[in-house]
Amino acid sequence: MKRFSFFALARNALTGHRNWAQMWRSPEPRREYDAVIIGGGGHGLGTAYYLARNHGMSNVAVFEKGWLGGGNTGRNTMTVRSNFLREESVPFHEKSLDLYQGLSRELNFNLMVSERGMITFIQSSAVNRIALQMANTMHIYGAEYRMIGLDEVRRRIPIFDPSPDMRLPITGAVYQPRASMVRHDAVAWGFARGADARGVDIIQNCEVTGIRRDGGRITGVETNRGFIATPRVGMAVAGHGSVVAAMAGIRLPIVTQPLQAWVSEPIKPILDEIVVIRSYYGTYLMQSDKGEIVIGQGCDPYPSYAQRGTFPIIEDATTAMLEVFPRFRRLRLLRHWAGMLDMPYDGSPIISRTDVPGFYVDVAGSGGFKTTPAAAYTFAHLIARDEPHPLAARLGLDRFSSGRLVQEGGVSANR
Amino acid sequence: MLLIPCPWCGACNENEFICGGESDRKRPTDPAAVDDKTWTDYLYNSTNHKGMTGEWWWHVHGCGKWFTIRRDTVTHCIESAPGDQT
Amino acid sequence: MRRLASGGDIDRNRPLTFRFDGRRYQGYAGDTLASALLAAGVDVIGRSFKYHRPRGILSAGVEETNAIVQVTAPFEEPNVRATMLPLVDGLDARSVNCWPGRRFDVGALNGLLAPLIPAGFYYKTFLWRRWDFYARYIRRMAGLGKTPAVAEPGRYERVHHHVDVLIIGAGAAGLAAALAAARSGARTMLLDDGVAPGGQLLSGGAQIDGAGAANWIGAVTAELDGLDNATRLARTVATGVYDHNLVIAVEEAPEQSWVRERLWHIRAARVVLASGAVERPLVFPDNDRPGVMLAGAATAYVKRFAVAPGWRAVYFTNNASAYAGAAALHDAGIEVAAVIDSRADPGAEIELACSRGIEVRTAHAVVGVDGRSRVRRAMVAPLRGGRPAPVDADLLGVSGGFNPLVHLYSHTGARPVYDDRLAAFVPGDMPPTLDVAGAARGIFDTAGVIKDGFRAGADAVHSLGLERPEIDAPPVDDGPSFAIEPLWTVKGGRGKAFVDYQNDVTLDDIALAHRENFRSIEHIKRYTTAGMATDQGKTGNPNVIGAVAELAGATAGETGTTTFRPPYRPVSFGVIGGMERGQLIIPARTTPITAWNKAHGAAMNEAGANFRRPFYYPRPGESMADAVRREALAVRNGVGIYDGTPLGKFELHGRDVPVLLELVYTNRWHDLAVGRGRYGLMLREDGRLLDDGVTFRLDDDRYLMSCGTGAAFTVLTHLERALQTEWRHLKVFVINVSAQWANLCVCGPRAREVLAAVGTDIDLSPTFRFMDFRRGRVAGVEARVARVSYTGELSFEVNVRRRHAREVWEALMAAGAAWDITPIGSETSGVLRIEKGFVAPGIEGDNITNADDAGMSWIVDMSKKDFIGRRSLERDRKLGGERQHVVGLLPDDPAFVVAEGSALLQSGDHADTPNFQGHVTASCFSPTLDRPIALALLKNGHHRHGERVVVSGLQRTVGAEVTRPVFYDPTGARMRA
Amino acid sequence: MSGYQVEIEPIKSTALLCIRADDDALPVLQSATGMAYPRKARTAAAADGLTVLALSSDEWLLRSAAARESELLDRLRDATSGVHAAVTVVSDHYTGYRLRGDDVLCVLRQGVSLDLSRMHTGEHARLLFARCGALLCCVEYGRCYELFVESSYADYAALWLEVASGRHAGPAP
Repeated sequence: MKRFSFFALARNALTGHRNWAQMWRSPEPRREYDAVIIGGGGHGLGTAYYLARNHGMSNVAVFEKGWLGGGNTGRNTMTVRSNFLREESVPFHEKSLDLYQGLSRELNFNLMVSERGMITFIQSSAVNRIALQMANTMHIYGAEYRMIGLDEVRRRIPIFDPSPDMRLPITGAVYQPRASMVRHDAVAWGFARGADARGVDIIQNCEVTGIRRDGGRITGVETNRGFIATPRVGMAVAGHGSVVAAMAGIRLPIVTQPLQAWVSEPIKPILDEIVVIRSYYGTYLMQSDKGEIVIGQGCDPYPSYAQRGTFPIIEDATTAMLEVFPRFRRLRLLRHWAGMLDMPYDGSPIISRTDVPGFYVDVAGSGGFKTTPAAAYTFAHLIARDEPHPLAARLGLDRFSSGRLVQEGGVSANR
Repeated sequence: MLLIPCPWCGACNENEFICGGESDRKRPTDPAAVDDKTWTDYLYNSTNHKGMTGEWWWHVHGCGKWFTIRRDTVTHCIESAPGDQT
Repeated sequence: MRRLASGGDIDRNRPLTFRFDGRRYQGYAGDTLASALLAAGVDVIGRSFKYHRPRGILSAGVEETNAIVQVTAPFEEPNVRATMLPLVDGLDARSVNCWPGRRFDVGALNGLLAPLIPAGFYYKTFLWRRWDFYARYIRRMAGLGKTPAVAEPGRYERVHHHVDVLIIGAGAAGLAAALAAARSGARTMLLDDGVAPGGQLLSGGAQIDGAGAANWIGAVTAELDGLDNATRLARTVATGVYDHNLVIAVEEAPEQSWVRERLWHIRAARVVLASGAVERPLVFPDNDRPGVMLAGAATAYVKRFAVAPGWRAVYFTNNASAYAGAAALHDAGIEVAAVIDSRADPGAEIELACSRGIEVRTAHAVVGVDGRSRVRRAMVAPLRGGRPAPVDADLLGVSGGFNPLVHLYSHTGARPVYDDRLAAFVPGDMPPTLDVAGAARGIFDTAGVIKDGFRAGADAVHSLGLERPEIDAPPVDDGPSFAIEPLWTVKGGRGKAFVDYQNDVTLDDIALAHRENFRSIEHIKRYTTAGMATDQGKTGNPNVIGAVAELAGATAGETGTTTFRPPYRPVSFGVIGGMERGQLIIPARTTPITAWNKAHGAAMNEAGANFRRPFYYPRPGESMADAVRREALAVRNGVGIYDGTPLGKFELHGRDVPVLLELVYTNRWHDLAVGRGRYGLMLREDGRLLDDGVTFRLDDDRYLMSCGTGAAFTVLTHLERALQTEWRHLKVFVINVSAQWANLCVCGPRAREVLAAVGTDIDLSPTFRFMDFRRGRVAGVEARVARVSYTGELSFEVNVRRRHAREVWEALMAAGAAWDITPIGSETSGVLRIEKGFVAPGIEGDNITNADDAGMSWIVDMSKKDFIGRRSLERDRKLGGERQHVVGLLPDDPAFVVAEGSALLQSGDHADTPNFQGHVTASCFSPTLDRPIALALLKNGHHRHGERVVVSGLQRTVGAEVTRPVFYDPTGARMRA
Repeated sequence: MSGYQVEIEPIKSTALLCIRADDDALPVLQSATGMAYPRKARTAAAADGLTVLALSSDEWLLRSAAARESELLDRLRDATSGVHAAVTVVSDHYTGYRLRGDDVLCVLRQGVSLDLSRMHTGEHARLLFARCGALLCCVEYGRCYELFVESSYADYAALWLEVASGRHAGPAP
C-alpha cells in the first residue's frame, strides 16, 4: 500500500496525479474463505481489517450488495460520543473514542476526527437527574462528563441566544469535551483500503441471498455471484439485520426504524460544539468542516425500510433549533435523508454468537457510527476466537434470555 | 407523512395515530405454560418483515379504536386489512 | 451599459436603486438582482469555493451555481441566488467567499496551489498532527455566506391543504394541465416558483394561436382565476413529494403582510409534475469564465429583462436549441459572431443562423477561452483536433442539452431512466398517483408540451372518476424540432474543465477518482463533492455521469444517477419552524390552581405530561432548602395542602372491570367493596415497573383509577391495548376524566380539623377509614373525599368539579389559617416520599427494576394464573443472579446531601477502580429526621442492609450505611390514623 | 390592524355527557334519551335541546343546557343499569371556544390536517389540533366553528389561536 503523505501528494502533483494506486482492488470472489463478512459499511470493513491485523486472518471476504459505505455509514450525522447510562455501555463507547482518535494515523487515511465537545442543555429537573447519573457512571470509567453553567455555555457557543420566554428554560448544561465529529465516508474508505492492503477481498455489488447450513453448522453463503464456502459468517448489515438473520433461521430483538438527518447550506464557521436540545424532541446539531449545519432528532415513530423519512420530524426539530439559535431562521435546508436503524429492544449494540455455530451478528443499534471501531475490534475478536471480547461480553443475545438488559432506550418504551 | 385509513374516521395523517407494532405477534394464551425460550422470543424478538406486513394502529386523537392494516415497510403502500377491526 | 432600448417585462417607469459591494446601481421593477447587475455591466459576481476563480452569472433561474450573494438589506440572508431575487428599492447585497473584494481576492492564490489540492487531497495529508490543528484554518475557507447577525423577526405560517389535482410548474405544460383539470370541476391547484406564470414560454419564440405566447398565458390564467375550484400560487416552490402524495411547498411572498413565508402541506389525490427542464453547460477548458452563459439564459435576459448579456456573442452547442437563441440575440441588435456546432450535420435549425448571416461551424468545438474576469475570445478547433482559431466575443452561449427536472418524481422512490435520443434522464415507470408532463418528461417542442399538459390534466381527473374535458390544443408554430448528439467532454486544451462550478470539480478530479477505483457514481459524488453544492447538481450532474461513463466505457444509462434527496430547492428554516415559538413549542398544561400558585410566588418546575407545577413556595429571604424544610415540617406536624389535579383519572365501566384490574395489577381485585379503594402496582410485560396508584370502586360496575401524572398516557395506552388487541371479549369501557375533577389534597395531623372547619356534611371520624372514599359537600360544593396518602400523613384528597376548584382551594386556605395551613411544592412532596421510602416507578424504576427489585413483592400475588408481567417476574425469580434492589442510604456526614445519580462502590475500594455497584436515585436533607437520607439502587441490596458503601459523587465521595428504604413511620400508622 | 378577521371567545357552561354503549345497550339508551343516536362518523342528531354527536362506533357525546345535566345523567344511568353502557359527566373535562369570522378557515388550517372543505355545516370530528387532541364542530361552513379541548390544554389552545390569528404580529419586513 503506497503511504499517503504531503510528500506523496507533491510527488504525484508533478505527474498530474496520474500515478495514484487504487484505494482497493475489485477482485473476483474466491470459491472459499476462512470467514465472510456480510455488509460493506464501517462495521463490516472494520471487522475485516481487524481480523487481518489482530488475528492474522487474511483469507477473508467482505460482500457488499451495493457500494462501500452506502448504508448507514453514508447516512449518519458523524457524531462520536460516550455519554451513556449503563456500566456495560460506557467502557465500550470509550474504547470507540480511543480507537477513533488514533485511526487516521493507523489507517494512514485522514478521517478528520475533530474533537468538538458536546453540550447537552438541562431544561428540567428530570433531565438534570439523568445527566448526573450519566456523569457519575462515566466518571467511574474515567470519561469526563461535567455540568457547566450558562456562562460557560455562552462562552463556548457565542451564537447561543435562547428566546426569553422559552417553554423549558435552559438552566445549564452537561458537557463531554471528548465528543467528536468524524468524516463518515472516510471511515469506510480508510478501513477498506487498510483491509484490502492486508489481503482481504472486498466485493461490491455482491448480494448474499442465502446462508447454507449443514447439521446446524455454517457451510457457506449463496450470493448473486454463486455459492461461496466458509465456516464463519459475520453479519454487519445495519437496517437489514432481521432479513439476513432470517436466512440462518434466527429471529432478532430488533425493529428497523428510519433515523433522519439533514444539512443547511454551507456558511462560514459559526458553531464549534455539538449541541443537544434534549427536552425539545431530542434535537441535536453541529457544523461540519465544510460549513453545513448538520441536524438530527429521534427515530420516525414506526418501522420502515424506505430510507426516507416523514417531514414533521424535521419541522419539530427545526422549531426546537430556532428556539436556541433564532439567527438560523434565514439559513436554508439544503438536503435531507434517512438511514435505517436496527433498533434493539433495549437500545444497546448486539455483538454476539447465535444458536447457529459459525454465524455471528453485529447489530449496531441506535449509535452505529459512534461504535464503529470498537464494534469492529470486538466483533473480529469474537469471529476469530469464537468467544466474546471482555468489552462486549455483556452485549450478547444472551442478555435477553437472562433478562440482564443494557437499558439505554430502544423500543421497550412502546411494548 | 403516512395517510392511515381508519375504519371509522377515514384516512387521517399519521400523527393522529400511534403504531402498535406487528399484528402477527400473539401473546401466548397461557404464559405460565410456555418455556422461557418461547417467552423470551415473544417478549423481545420481532419478525421485522421487509415488505407487506400486518400492523396495529391506534387512532388515539380520533375514534380511539385499535385496528390493523397491512403496510409495505419499503414503499409504505397501505392496504387496510378487514377482520381485525374492533 | 447593457440595457436594451425597448422590450422586456420590466417597468421602465419604476427605476429602483440598489447597492452591490457598496457601489450604487440602478435597475427597474421586474428585474432580478442578476438582470440588474448584467444591465449595469457587472461581470464578476463572486469567487469560486476552492480555487477562488472569478465567476459570473451562468443562468436565469433556480439552477444558478455562481451568482450567490449575501443580502444585507432589506433583510439579512446568506447564499441567495441573484437570479431568483426580485429587485426591490434599497436592496443591499455583497459578494461572498472573497477578500478583500471580488476583483482582487487573496484566495486566488489557491489557483497556484491547484496541483496540490486535487479532489480528496485532504484524505491523503494532514496526517502528521491531529486534524484539529489544521481544521482551524481549513474551516475558515469553507462555507459561502455568513449567518445573519440578527434574528429575523418575521412571522411564519404552516398550513394544511387538500386538492384533487396539484400541478407543479406553470409553464406551457402546467398551464395546459391546470386548464384541463379545472374545467372538469376538480379542485385544482397550480404552483410556480417564478414571479409570473409562463416558464420557458416567456423567453421562447413560439407563436400560439397566431400570437405571442403571452396572450395564451394571459387567457389561460384569466380562465383559471375565474373558476372557484382552481387556485394559483406564484413564487411558491414545491420542495418534496412525501408518502401518499403529501407535497411540501413554500410560498415565499404571501399576500398577508404579517406572514413572511408560508409552508404548505398539500395532500393531493393526483400530482402532475410539470417542472420543465434546465439547460446543461458543456465541459471544455476554462468553461467557467464570467461571460460563459447558458444559451437559454442569454435569450431570457434579452427577452424578459431587455438586457444584453454581451454585445458580441459566440454560441457553442451540441443540439438544435441554441440556434433560436442566436437568432433572438441577433434580432435584438446583438452581434452573433458564430455558432459552433459539435454535430456534423445539424437540421433545419441551421437556417435560423444562415438567414441572418451568422457563420456556423459544424463538427467544431470550443477548446478554450481567453480572458480571466471576462470572456474575450473563444478558441475554436475541429472536433477531430487541429489548430484552434480565435473568435472574438464577450459572451459565450453554451448548450449541452437539457436536464428534465425529475427530482420530485424521484422522491417517490421511482427511478429515472436514460433516453438516448434526448441524451437525458427522463421519468421511467410512473407511480400510480403522480404523472409528469412536458419538458420534465423530455418533450421539448412547445406544441408537444401543451398537448402533453392537456393529456396529463385529463388523465388525472379521469383517474379520479371525473369526465375528461374535451380540450382542443391551440395551433402552435414552433422553432425547429429538438435534436442532440451528446458531447460529454471536450478533449485537449490546457485549462481546467469544470463539471461542478460551485464546488470547483474538474474533469481531472473525476478521472482521479475513477483511477483510484471509486467506480460507483455515488462514490464519485462523495469523493469529488460533485453535485453536493447549493445547486445540488441541477446543471452539472448529467455531465459528471457522462464523463464517468466515458472513463468506464459504459453508457450514461448504465452509470445511473445518484439519489435525488429533497428539498428540490433549499428553503428557509424559519418557514419550516412555523409560528410555534416560545410557549407554543410544547403545550403548557395547567390546572385551575396554576394561576394561584404563580400569584403566590411559587417557583414553578416541569412535571410529567407537560404540566407546570409548583416546585416550592419561597417566602421572602427563603432559600429552596429553607422553604422545603418549612413546608415538610408543616405536613409532618401541622397541615399542608397541594394541588393533585394533574394526576391521571380514568373511569372504568362494565362487569368485567375486576377481571381487567387483575390482569393489569399484580394483586387481587375481585373482593373490593363499593366505597373502598386499593393500592395497585402495574408492570410492563417484561416485568418492569410501569406505574402505581389507587383504584376506587364508585358503584357496582363503576371504578375510578388514578395514576401518576407522567405515566397517565402510558397507562391509558396499556389499558386500551389490552382491551382492544389482546382481551377483546372483556366488557369494559375506559373514560378519561382527568380534567373533569380537581384533586386538592389536605395532609398532616391537623387535616381533619381543617376539613371540618371549611364545612362538610361528611363524617370525618375514624370510621372514615384509610383507603375509603365518601361523597358529600365540602365548602358548599359537591365533592368526593378519599383517604389516600402520598406524603405518609393523614390526608384527605378532596375531589371537586374543576369549575369549583379555585373557590374550594381558597376556602381550605382560609379555614386552615388557624392551623397555619402551608401549600407545598413537588420538591417538598419528593422529600416526604423519600422519608417514607415510597418507590417512584419513573425514578427508582429506571427501566430496569422489577417488582421484587423494588421491594414490592408484598403486593405481587403469584397465585393468580396470569397478569401482565407475571411470566417475566417468574423468569427473573428462577434465573436469580445479581440484580439491583431499592435500598435506603444513611450518609455518614450529617451535613452533606449526596447528589442524585452518584455512583455506589464497594466500601474499601478506591473510588476510581470501576467496581460499579449502583447509583443514588433520590436524595435529600430530611427535616423530619434532621439528617441527610437517600434512596438508591444497589446490587443485591435487599441482602446488604447494615453494610457500608462508598457514595462517589462528582464533588465529594462519602461513606454511607445501607438500610431498609423507609426512614419514617414504617408501619404507616400516621396515614391510617 | 394585522391578522386574520376572526373572533375567538370561550363557550360558557354547557352540559357534556360521555356515553359508551355496545350494540345491545344502544336501544335502551335511545329510548331513555328519546331520540335515535347517529351511527356514522361526523354525524349528529338533535331533538328538544339535546344534541348527540357520534365520536366512535361505541361512543357518543350528549350535549345540552347546563341545567339539565344531572337529570339526564340519572335518567340514563338508571336506564342502563342492566346493559353494558357507561354514562359520565365530562362538562368540566372539556373547554370550548367559538371561532367566528370570514378568515376562520385561515386560522384552523394551520392546526388541523383534516380536509376542512369536506367538513360541512352540522358535522364534527375528533382530531389532532396543533399539539393536542380536540373535537371540532362546524356550526356554519367557512364562518363559525366550535373547538373543544381537554381543559388542561385550554390555556395552550387559547394562546395558539391568538398567535395563529396573527393578531399582534407586526407586518413582515
